[in-house]
Amino acid sequence: MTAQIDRHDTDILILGSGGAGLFAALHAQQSAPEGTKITMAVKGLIGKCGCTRMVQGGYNVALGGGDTVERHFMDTINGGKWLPDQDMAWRLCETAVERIHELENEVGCFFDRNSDGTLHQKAFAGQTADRTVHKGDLTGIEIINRLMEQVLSRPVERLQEHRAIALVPAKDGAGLAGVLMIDMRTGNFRMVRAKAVLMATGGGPTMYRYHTPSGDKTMDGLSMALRAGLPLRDMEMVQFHPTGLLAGDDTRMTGTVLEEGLRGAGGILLNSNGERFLFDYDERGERATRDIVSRAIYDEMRKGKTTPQGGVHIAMSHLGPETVAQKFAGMVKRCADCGFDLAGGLVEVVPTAHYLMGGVVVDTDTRTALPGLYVAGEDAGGAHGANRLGGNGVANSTVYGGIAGDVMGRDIAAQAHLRDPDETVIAAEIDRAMHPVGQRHGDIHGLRRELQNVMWDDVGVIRTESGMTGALAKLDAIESELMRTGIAAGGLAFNLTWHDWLNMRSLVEISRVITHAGIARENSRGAHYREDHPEVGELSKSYFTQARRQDGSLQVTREPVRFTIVAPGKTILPDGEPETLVAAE
Amino acid sequence: MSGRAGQMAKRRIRGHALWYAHILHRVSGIGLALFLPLHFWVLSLAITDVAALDGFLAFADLPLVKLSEFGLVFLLAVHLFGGLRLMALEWLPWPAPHKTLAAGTLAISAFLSGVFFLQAI
Amino acid sequence: MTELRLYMAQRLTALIMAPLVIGHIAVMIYAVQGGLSAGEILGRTRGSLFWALFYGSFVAAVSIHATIGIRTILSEWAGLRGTLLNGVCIGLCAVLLVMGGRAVMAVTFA
Amino acid sequence: MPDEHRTAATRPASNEAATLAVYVWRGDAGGGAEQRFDVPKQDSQTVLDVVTWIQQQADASLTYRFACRVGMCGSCAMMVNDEPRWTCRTHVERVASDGELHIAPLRNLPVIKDLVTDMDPFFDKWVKAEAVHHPSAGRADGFAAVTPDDPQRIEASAGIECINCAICYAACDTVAGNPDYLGPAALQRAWTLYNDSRDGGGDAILDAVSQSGGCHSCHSMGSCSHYCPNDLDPMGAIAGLKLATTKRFFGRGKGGGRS
Ligand SMILES: Cc1cc2nc3c(=O)[nH]c(=O)nc-3n(C[C@H](O)[C@H](O)[C@H](O)COP(=O)(O)OP(=O)(O)OC[C@H]3O[C@@H](n4cnc5c(N)ncnc54)[C@H](O)[C@@H]3O)c2cc1C
Ligand code: HEM
Ligand code: SF4
Ligand code: F3S
Ligand code: FES
Repeated sequence: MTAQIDRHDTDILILGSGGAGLFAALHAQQSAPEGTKITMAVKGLIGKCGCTRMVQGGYNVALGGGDTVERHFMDTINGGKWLPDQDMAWRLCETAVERIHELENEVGCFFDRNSDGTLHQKAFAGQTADRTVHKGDLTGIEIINRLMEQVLSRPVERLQEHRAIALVPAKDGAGLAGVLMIDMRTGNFRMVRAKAVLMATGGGPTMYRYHTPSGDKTMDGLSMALRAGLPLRDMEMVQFHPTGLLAGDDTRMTGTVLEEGLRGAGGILLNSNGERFLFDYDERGERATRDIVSRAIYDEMRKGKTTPQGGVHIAMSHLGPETVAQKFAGMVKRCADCGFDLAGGLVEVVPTAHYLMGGVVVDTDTRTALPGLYVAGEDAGGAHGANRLGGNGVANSTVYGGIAGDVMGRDIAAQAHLRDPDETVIAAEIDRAMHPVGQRHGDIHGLRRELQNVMWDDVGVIRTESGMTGALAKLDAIESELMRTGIAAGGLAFNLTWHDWLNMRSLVEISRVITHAGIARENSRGAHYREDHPEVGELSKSYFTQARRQDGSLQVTREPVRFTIVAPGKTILPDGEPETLVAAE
Repeated sequence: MSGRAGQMAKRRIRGHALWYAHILHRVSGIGLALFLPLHFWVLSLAITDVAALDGFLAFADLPLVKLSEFGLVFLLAVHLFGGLRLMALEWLPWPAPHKTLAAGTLAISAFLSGVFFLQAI
Repeated sequence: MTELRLYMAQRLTALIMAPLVIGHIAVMIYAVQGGLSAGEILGRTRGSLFWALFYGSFVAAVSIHATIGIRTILSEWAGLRGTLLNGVCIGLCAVLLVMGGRAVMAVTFA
Repeated sequence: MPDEHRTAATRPASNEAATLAVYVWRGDAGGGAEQRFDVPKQDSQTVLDVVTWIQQQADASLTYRFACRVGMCGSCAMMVNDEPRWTCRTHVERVASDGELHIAPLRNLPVIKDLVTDMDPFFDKWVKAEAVHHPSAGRADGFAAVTPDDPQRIEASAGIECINCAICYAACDTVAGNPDYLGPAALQRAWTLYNDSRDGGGDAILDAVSQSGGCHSCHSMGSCSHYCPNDLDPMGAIAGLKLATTKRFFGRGKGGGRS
């Protein structure tokens, strides 16, 4: 089958329209020379896909009142179990201050206020100050809608429902020439050349049976980066949110987040015997951190003390159904829409894969090892280390998206010409994407389930070497089966099943990286818990994993963490600073 | 028309009080606009021919015509109060109990035209 | 004419008509009590400046008001746009004005 | 009756298991027709799940759109039994009448394929309504002090959580009849900004919503507010704009002088 391919040129190409992509577009507009063409290509509709939109809790930024950038930084390093790239973490905390002012004053976000008119901030778990700026519990909608308006009202070229499938290097090896994509609506391929490309496709650990991210996120970016030979770091670090809705395998609602605040407000978790089990695991009970609660639930599930669908129950009704209905109106309504009574009854929950801390290795200017390619947001690794603090995700994507826009805008000034793409790569990538076309139609969906089960069972909340080694073999089997599986005949125009296949391809590829990285880390830090290596390991000898594809095979190395700002056990807070500024409840 | 989906517009969307109020207002407006020229024409007969006008008014005494006249007053009343309701909704900063207002409109109109009808027979 | 002006004109004429219509309905209810006759109607209105102004302003207002209303409906329901729409509406307004004017003349002066 | 389903629903093995008769509109910009699918009923099943089941189990060529699956992104709206709804948060049980579902692409937008519409016109109008923040301060400035109980803030907050799902846009007959009409969502956003004391575009907003197809085209038919899945009130917001433009028309409330 011969594929049709359109050619398209631009100056700055942005992949993805989450917090990172949209901010990059705005900043590129501000910093690039007059007449620069900016193009945004996105798998869904601009602003209406990705996870930034789904942010509930809010945005971490130190805005005084005792809180400082230093404190935010120390929380980030401590939360990340000393694995973060400290320069990235620092720049994140530092720039967040400017970014939040920009969001509020220039982009138009209208964050919640205190009664005196100042910005309201609350403390997410793991923070030592009231730091999280928010708009109710729909912060992401406010941030993305406002960013989206700004971008839509500017002359940014839109390539919507365009799926990037490959980073195409220059023929002469001088860097990145552009990106190959599929115009999903027509099914045609489109090669877009650009002087600078930002990859902001937002990772998304959706290869787990239970997961929170939006459906468009399937690790395409990281898979492209891997194939382009770029190193990925911290890939074993998959964050699980403890309370995903569990409504059965047949509904897309399963896995979606039930807000953290439910536990904070006194919600309790019960196993099938109706026992409150969390105090067996941590003295803070339900208020323990995400990783601990997730592991406790997972352990309870392994012991077979599960509710009908295989999770545990969350109960709120003892707080008074009316109170709950009032305080968590959004959550209660969401549950009710789906047929659950959160305020007065029991709702089944399960830990759910939420965020990938790992990503492409970048510098603090978002540059990668491939000239012309920039990476920001959840696709980039380094800022969070072993664990992302609630509220640091959207700060990260907006901070570094903006930086990427600035840097690209400046960098392209020095680059007169577009690079010529390596046509052999284009041809190979088209073949790769067209692989299922014309093959006998098979059960892609069933394969995705299999993948999700393998990852959940063997590379999930609690891991062991034997489990993960076994998983590698299963992943190989799934991949071979995928390669034998075709998509239904018929046109390629808006053929979702074709994209399901491509999603699977990316997911399997990155699942393998996660698993290898998980095997390589022989200790337990943050989100990564090895039952066979439960110890944290010596902090001063902390290493991060780095995976890359070389000569067709995956290599994982351990790289020493460089403590460029603060060494383990030390702090940059002034002497005598209290450990926490958050009033005990 | 914007695409095929436009053709799939069906009745369901319209089953609520405010939509009925809107459509009633529109239909009454059309009705009045159609009746108006007729009404003017009848009155202009007065210039030329008082007898013809009288004939017409006698004709207007027939029950059927009475009924249609009642309809007309009803339309006028419906449209009047519907219009006042709209302007109140748009210009008065009420915390709008819109549906009550819509229903009230209809009630007043029915009452008024009822009175008219009773008087007429 | 801008949409805003049309809107304002329609609302203002409606406001003008509101008391007139209420007055008119009241008169009608009163008048039909004995059955209408041409003589009765004309006896009441002929030579009366009050009624001339009353019905005159009604005619002026309603011509504008109804034309704007019909204009909206023609555009939304019949897809009329641009010059055609405007032409039809100017015509309609003229017809209403002329016919209405004649009617007012008939009942008040002639 | 629901209990009967409940016992049988979890995994229907036989023909007797409960099924839904689902009629899905198939086609593209050139036209199309309904196609019937029999879909097994489940306890927890949204309309989006029904559509997903069809694509995954019955007809792999079916096209639809979704992203967040929890009512945040506003990309899954469709006509369900002739009413516009967010499908990811519409439980089948609540809408299936006599075990039947009719699912069609969102009204008032051009169809791309099957259940997917082109939302560009909706967003183009959003921009046209000046529904984009007009900064009055920059990143170097502090935050505007706005108290939560400030009446303007309350008015601005009322519509701020719009997810631009275009359900109101689909519900509105004026949109259907008037291609210029900016529609409830864009106008509501304009009203939100008009009340946002930090926004510097008061006059630009009133100009934009006074153009042809602006707020004065609205007939207050209220379908927008009736169907908004987030219980917002675009009709009320549009009424606010009508009043503001009226005030300005009569020379009051000009410039920064907002209601
Ligand atoms: C339910 C939920 C709640 C969260 N709550 C919080 C919170 O309270 N605080 C916080 O800080 N963080 C939170 N996060 C994390 C936060 O959302 C992310 O860290 C952050 O938004 C990621 O931004 P991004 O721009 O990198 O990616 P995204 O916002 O996910 O955007 C990715 C974009 O890339 C596009 N894309 C994907 N693949 C391709 C492709 N192949 N071609 C073209 N485009 C592609 C997508 O369609 C999308 O537009 C939450 C996440 C979830 C899922
Ligand atoms: C008596 C006082 C009247 C009042 C208060 C009034 C009020 C209104 C208002 C506010 C509208 C705008 C409706 C909208 O935008 O949806 C309107 C529309 C209309 N009016 Fe009147 N009106 C009156 C009398 C009349 C009369 C006597 C006629 C006919 C001759 C008439 C014909 C119309 C028509 C055709 C419309 C258009 C309806 C639509 O757009 O749906 N009105 N009226
Ligand atoms: S106002 Fe409501 S229905 Fe309309 S787009 Fe916004 S959220 Fe959707
Ligand atoms: S449905 Fe339409 S007409 Fe106005 S009140 Fe809502 S926008
Ligand atoms: S899928 Fe996002 S609102 Fe339904």
